Amino acid sequence: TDLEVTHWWTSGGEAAAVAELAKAFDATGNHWVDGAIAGSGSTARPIMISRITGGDPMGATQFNHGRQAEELVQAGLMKDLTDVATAGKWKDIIRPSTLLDSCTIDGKIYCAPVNIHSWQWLWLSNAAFQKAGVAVPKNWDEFVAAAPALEKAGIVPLAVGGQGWQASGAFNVLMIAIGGKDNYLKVFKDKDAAVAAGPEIAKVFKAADDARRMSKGSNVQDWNQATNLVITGKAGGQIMGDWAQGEFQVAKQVAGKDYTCLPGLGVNEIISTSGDAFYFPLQKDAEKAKAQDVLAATLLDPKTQVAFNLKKGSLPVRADVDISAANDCMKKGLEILAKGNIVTSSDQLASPDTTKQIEDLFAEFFANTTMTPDAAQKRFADIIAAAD
Amino acid sequence: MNMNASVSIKDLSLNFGAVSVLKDLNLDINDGEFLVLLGSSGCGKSTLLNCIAGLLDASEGQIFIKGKNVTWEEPKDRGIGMVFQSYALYPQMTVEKNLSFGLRVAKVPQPEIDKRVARASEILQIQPLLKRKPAELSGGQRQRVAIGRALVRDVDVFLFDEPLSNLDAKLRSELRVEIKRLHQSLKNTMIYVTHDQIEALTLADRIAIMKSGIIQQLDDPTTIYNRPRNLFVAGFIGSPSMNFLQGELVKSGDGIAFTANGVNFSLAAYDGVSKLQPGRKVVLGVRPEHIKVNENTGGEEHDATVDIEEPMGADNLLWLKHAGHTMSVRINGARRFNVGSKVKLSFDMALASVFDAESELRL
Amino acid sequence: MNMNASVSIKDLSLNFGAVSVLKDLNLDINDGEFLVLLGSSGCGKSTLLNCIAGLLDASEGQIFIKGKNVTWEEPKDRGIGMVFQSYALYPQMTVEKNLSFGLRVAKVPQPEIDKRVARASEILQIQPLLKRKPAELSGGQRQRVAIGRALVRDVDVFLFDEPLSNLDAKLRSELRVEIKRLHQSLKNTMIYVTHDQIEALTLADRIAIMKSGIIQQLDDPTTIYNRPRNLFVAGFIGSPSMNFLQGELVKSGDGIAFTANGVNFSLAAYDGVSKLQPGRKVVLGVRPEHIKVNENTGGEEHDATVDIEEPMGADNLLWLKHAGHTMSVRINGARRFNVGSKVKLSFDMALASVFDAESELRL
Amino acid sequence: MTGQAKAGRPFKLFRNLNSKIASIPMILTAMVIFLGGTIWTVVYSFTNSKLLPRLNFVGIEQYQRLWAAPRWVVSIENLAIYGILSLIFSLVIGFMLAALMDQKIRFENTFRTIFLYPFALSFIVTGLVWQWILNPEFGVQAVVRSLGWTSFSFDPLYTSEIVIYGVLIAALWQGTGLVMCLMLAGLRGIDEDIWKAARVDGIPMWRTYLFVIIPMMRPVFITTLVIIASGIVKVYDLVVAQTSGGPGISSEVPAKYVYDYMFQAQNLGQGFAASTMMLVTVAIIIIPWAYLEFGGGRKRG
Amino acid sequence: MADNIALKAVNGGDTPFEKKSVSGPSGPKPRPVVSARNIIVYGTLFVAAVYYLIPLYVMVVTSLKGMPEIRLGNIFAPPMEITFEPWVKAWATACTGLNCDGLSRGFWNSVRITVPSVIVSIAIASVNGYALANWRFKGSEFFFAVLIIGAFIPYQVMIYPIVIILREIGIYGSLTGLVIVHSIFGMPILTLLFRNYFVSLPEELFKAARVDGAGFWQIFLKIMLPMSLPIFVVAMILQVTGIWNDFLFGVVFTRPDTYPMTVQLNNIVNSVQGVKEYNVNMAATILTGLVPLVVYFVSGRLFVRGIAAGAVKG
Ligand SMILES: Nc1ncnc2c1ncn2[C@@H]1O[C@H](COP(=O)(O)OP(=O)(O)OP(=O)(O)O)[C@@H](O)[C@H]1O
Ligand SMILES: Nc1ncnc2c1ncn2[C@@H]1O[C@H](COP(=O)(O)OP(=O)(O)OP(=O)(O)O)[C@@H](O)[C@H]1O
Ligand SMILES: [Mg+2]
Ligand SMILES: [Mg+2]
Repeated sequence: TDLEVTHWWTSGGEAAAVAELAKAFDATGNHWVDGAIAGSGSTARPIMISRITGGDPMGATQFNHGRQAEELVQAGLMKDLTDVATAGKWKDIIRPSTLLDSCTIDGKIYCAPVNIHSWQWLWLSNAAFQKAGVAVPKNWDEFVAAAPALEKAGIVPLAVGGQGWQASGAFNVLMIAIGGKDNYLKVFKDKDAAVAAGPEIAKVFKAADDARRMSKGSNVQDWNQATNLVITGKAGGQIMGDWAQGEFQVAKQVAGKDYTCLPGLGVNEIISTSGDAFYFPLQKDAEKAKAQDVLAATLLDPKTQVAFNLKKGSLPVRADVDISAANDCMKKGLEILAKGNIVTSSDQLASPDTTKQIEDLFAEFFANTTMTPDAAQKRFADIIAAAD
Repeated sequence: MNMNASVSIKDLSLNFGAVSVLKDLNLDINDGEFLVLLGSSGCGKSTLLNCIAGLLDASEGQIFIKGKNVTWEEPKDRGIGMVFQSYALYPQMTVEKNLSFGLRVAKVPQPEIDKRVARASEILQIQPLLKRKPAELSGGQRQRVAIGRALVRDVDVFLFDEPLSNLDAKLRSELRVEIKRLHQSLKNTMIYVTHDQIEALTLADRIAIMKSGIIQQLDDPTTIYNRPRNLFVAGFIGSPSMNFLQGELVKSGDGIAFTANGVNFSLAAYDGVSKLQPGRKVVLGVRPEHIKVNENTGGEEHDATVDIEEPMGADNLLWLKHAGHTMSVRINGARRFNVGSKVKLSFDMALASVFDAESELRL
Repeated sequence: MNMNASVSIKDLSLNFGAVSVLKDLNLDINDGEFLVLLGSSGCGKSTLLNCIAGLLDASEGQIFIKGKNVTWEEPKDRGIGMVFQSYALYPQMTVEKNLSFGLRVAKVPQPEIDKRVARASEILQIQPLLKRKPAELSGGQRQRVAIGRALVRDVDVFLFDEPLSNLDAKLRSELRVEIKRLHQSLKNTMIYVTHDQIEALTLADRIAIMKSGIIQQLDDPTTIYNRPRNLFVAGFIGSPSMNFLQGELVKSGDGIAFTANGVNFSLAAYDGVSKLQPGRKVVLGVRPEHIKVNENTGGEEHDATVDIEEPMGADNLLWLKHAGHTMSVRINGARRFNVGSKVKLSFDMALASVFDAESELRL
Repeated sequence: MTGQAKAGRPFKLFRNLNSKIASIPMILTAMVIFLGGTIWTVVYSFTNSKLLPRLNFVGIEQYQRLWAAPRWVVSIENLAIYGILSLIFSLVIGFMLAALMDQKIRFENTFRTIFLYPFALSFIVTGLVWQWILNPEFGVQAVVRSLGWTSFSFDPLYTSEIVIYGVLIAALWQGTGLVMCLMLAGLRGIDEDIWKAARVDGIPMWRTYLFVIIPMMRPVFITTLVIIASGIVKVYDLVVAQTSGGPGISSEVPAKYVYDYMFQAQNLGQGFAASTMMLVTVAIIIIPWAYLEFGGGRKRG
Repeated sequence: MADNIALKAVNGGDTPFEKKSVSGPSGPKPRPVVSARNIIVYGTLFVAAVYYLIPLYVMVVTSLKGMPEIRLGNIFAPPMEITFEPWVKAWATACTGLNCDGLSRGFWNSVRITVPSVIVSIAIASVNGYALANWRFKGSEFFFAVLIIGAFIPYQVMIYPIVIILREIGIYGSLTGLVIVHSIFGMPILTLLFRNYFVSLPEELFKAARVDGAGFWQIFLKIMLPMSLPIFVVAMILQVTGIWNDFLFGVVFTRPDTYPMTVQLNNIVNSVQGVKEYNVNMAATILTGLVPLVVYFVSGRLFVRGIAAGAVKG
């Protein structure tokens, strides 16, 4: 049966990863109709939502873990996957369990998580530091210290794309690394505005100010263009999720040799576990509904998990798969995951509305050097205070 | 209402929003009559014609054609044909197609269409043009085709809305003759709107003179010309206009006279002399051709000075100063006067008109 | 070239691309003269006027104004004022601003501007309108303002391009008189383009009749009317047109006569009788008012039948059938005939014209 | 009058029936889509609808938040700057080009095609191309620097203060051609005699344009204004393609705010409040104009 | 002609052109080809033309370069080595997600969307304009005013209500739905154009046809339509451009197998595979814009005429 699957995985590494999913699904005798929409989730999501609410749903669609699809589920537009999940023992195999929790509403499971992505990585270009004549930093502070040397060599120390989510993502990373896990949770989980306005978070804003200064001159929009600056040695480093790894792979770079990755910015090795999940809008056609079940099962199939995540540069959602083919960075991530040094990602904790407001704030903060960290923090605290 | 009338209009009123254009208008047009609606621009002539044609809905009142109440009929069902000022030919169709359009729409069988087109184009002598498009025709030819379009529809009543005003003077006078001839041969009822008094005078059996949506006088051309019912009609008809003198009636000898600026004019010859009473404020109207210059008629004579001379070929128009009035006089084109020369005038009072100064009606 | 002429045109030619509109035209206009350029549409009248104004460049030839060669001067430096058919008023300016705009641009001091505007508006009696905008004026008032705009510029030569054709008949005749009066008081040179022969005849000191860019005749109105130089002029002037009869000259007794369709007309009274030779193919032209109906003049009489009658108020126009010709005759409006009635015609040959059939020139 | 003669007045609704039937699509569009959709939007702007519309009224909360949001304020400012400048410049440039084209020039067709072709391209394409030309690394700035003027700086898209002018450059490139066409059509409609009268009066060309011709072209300017203004209010694609609202939020526009908050932030209430504000602004400008132009008993034609 | 003038200018200078027996200025005033006026007029036009042409030039030049050459920098430099590879890639092999057939698929989808949308939207708008101009009824002006105000509503605002409406009538996601959406959003401006145009046609023509017995549709089809070529050209140009270039509706109201070319373009341009392949992007851009461009080049002359006839009369 033909099943249309929409997603926004169109960059080089992503597309290769999707191909694995399609291959696995096609092998079940069904057919994966690819509905890629380029330009990140912000372009694609409105279209997906319109299609679902408009009564012309696709067979399956990608969303991020978190609250993006919450209301669609509540409105009864999504298929209940509990049976498939029970059959596949998802409860037992998926780790961390929070992933499945965010798929669960009123005790029913509505989505199939496919990977774990973590934001907390600093990617560094070894070539750039070599050119600037300084050692490759081991943590954030060293990186900040090395920035002037990089600048002198005509290298942008920190590549940050122009889109708001990249800046706010980087900020969240700094928050865990510098502010610590507890403060992070107080802010995003408990929506504690007092903490958000407090001195601990002020330190984070100080660091963000550094990051802002270092990012001056990275005139790119897309995250992978920013990554490309690192790959080509035009930039020293980039704070970006582990999906950036796919780009390094496509560029045939080798971790440790050509580039260095510092999880938790080398300061605080905790990673957040967000990721992608597939939702299955209710279909009238029984055939299609059956194919949806097949696809859901396929996505969590161990072989698929390995093949997909290797290409994507993300971590599999099940612990029981053999991932020996993974590279250095992935292995680092797996270790941290195994240690349980994890936090729930902010978009699982905060609503898209709050997330968007924070994005707007940091888009402005990173572009507007006249905005003081204090002012930014005040606004940040306001958003947290009003968050739902 | 006259049941024999071809077209009969009963208490017709028409408003555009708050503006009342036609007011309680009544009009009976006889079978085979050529009626001209004459009036200055904006007086509602076209509006009335459009009402008759069914192109405008009356606000009140009724319209009968051949005794049938057509007030709510569609234009095509009224048995009328209409000819427009701008010709209104369908530019993309040949003359033949233009003529037959209405018949084709009405699904008249083709042989019948051919017959009627042939007849109309013969009457109007436009056979050689049948295959041309309107853009390839001269103004006069276009107007002829426009008439033909009404002709083929074999209607009882022809409506013309200033059909000649877009033509130049020469063509206008030619087509005028043709329309007259057409009426003489077809004997249809024709209603003809114009603001050109020459057209009205030459074509009409009867003329209806309109002003602000009201018919001022409905009469045959001669009556209209010689016995205008009121000042408006008198001033409207005739070119150059009738000369008007403001004054008073006085007793003079055993008769009655008109006096203005101290000059007396005997009214003994006036046709309505019996109705005149001394003391009344009146306006005396004399047409330019009813004043004689230096002709020594033996009657009353008045002194005047030539102010401007306008030779117009066959005629010569003199503008004279006479006792504080300016007066125009039409004389033979061969007679010429120098500006400033003194002349003697005699007035033909038998053809003059006297109007009450207040009601403006002819006495 | 006449050095005393106010405007003098020498060998003027003008082509639009391959189309030659004016051909080697020569024209001297006297100081203070009122010259009318008369011709049918498209004959090049406006083109010639625009050349004089400097709005079009001549292809060849020269133009002198007041003895000065202005061929290459800008319009504003030629000492001319121009009045357009469409008025061409600046729509968003008040009448006052319209009048003074040119002066203000030329930086004439304000008191002088006020004086000139006051004078012009007094002459044209538009003082009450000074604060209005053109849209709030009637057609006649607009045309007056347009004239005023030329007036304030204190120019030697006034150019008018069909200034009255957009007005209705009544206004046209009023403004005609005003323009005539204006000329009489200002005594400027005026060049006036029109295709209306009444305007030409009444206004002109001299008329230049044009056809296809060539001046056919340049003469005073009476000469043009009574002694047209060729068939074109004869047919162009006069409404209704001169009656033309194709025929031949024959000997008749000791004199000479014109014969057509077997009917003879004695030419004894013709003014150019000495120039006529028997045997020549000619066209006889007689104006409608030079034919008498049933008047028993004692001279030669011809039988005819009334075909159509067109009463026009002061006059009555008869269309007659006479020996295979159709002929129009103008008689007094009071005399009426029935269609079909037989009448006797007598021709006033002293005022007729005989044209050579080939060269079309008057003999 | 007999009773029979009075009869026959048809039922009012059926007069002009065909016209009414033919206008059904228009009536539906106007009433259901535009009016209905607008009312629907306004109503839901008073709710706290998130991803899906829900009638959960919260008063004017969304509006308070809207006007407290710096991004909205920046969007409004940007729209004002962009709108005013793009109106002025497109009218001025469009008119000047049209005036030049009206000088009986040679190659008129060629020039006209050159000025008009950008209009055939979408805003997406326009945004991309200009993003590229204005890119400091290989666009105009780089080219000028490579020619030796190394201190030359022309970097609108990456400079917050002037980014909106960068957007404006692209918008003018795309839109002035149409304005030029409209103006040209208007100029061609001006009575020749006016020009002649002005020449005889000795009015210099520029003054004739300024004081006579432009005031006469009022209807053309109005039509043009409607077309430009409706485009300005809706500006979205261009900004997305050229800057995505950046750097930071310095080139954000209201339409983008609406879109982002409706679909990305999944806060329909907020998006609807923003669109309501846009509609109110438009209505304040448009309704008096529409009344003057089409209402008020104006005559036909 | 021009030679002639130049000759005179050279000969003459201050002494006017001589012709025997003629003294003083004669004939046309000499106007040198290089006059101040001409410099200003053509100079300005030329500068403007350069501004308008540069982006096209950059697009074309870039699309003919290989990536190494593009990295060298100067976007204005002509290609040293012309390659059509980017074009081939843009058309046939560029990838979005799993589909690697470039724009080619989108092209036909665009055609399938554009043709019926243009036809339907123009058909509806022309009938509207005709009804508004010639067959007014009570309230027609009001509907028209609402329609015109609708022209100012950002599309984004209307997406949600329209999604709901289309869902309710059950045509969401079908071509019919998209055609309707395009007709709706094209309606305000097109109706304005057609209304103004029909108002400018002589009313007497309409009356004559009514007297001849033609009804609403007959007059429209047989009398009005044949006279409306210029305005139809304008409407067609506007609609082809607008619909062909549309992204938002194309992506929201269709499904992947019927995505129009612009969506494909967006996918190609935004699917960054490491470095942006500017040459492919530019080729794709030109390819996408080609259809409206051709329409403009072919009917540009009629466009101005039509605008003169329809748009500028209030
Ligand atoms: N559709 C309309 N709406 C409002 N007023 C109108 C309309 N049509 C005509 N009028 C007004 O009605 C009056 C009469 O118009 P109508 O066209 O009948 O005049 P007319 O006598 O035919 O003039 P003309 O000689 O100029 O054709 C005019 O004052 C005109 O302004
Ligand atoms: N700009 C032009 N280009 C080409 N031909 C022209 C131009 N202007 C006028 N003509 C032609 O020159 C001829 C004379 O035109 P002109 O305007 O002088 O006529 P006119 O006598 O004023 O006619 P009307 O009474 O209609 O105003 C016409 O045949 C016209 O077609
Ligand atoms: Mg009328
Ligand atoms: Mg002329």
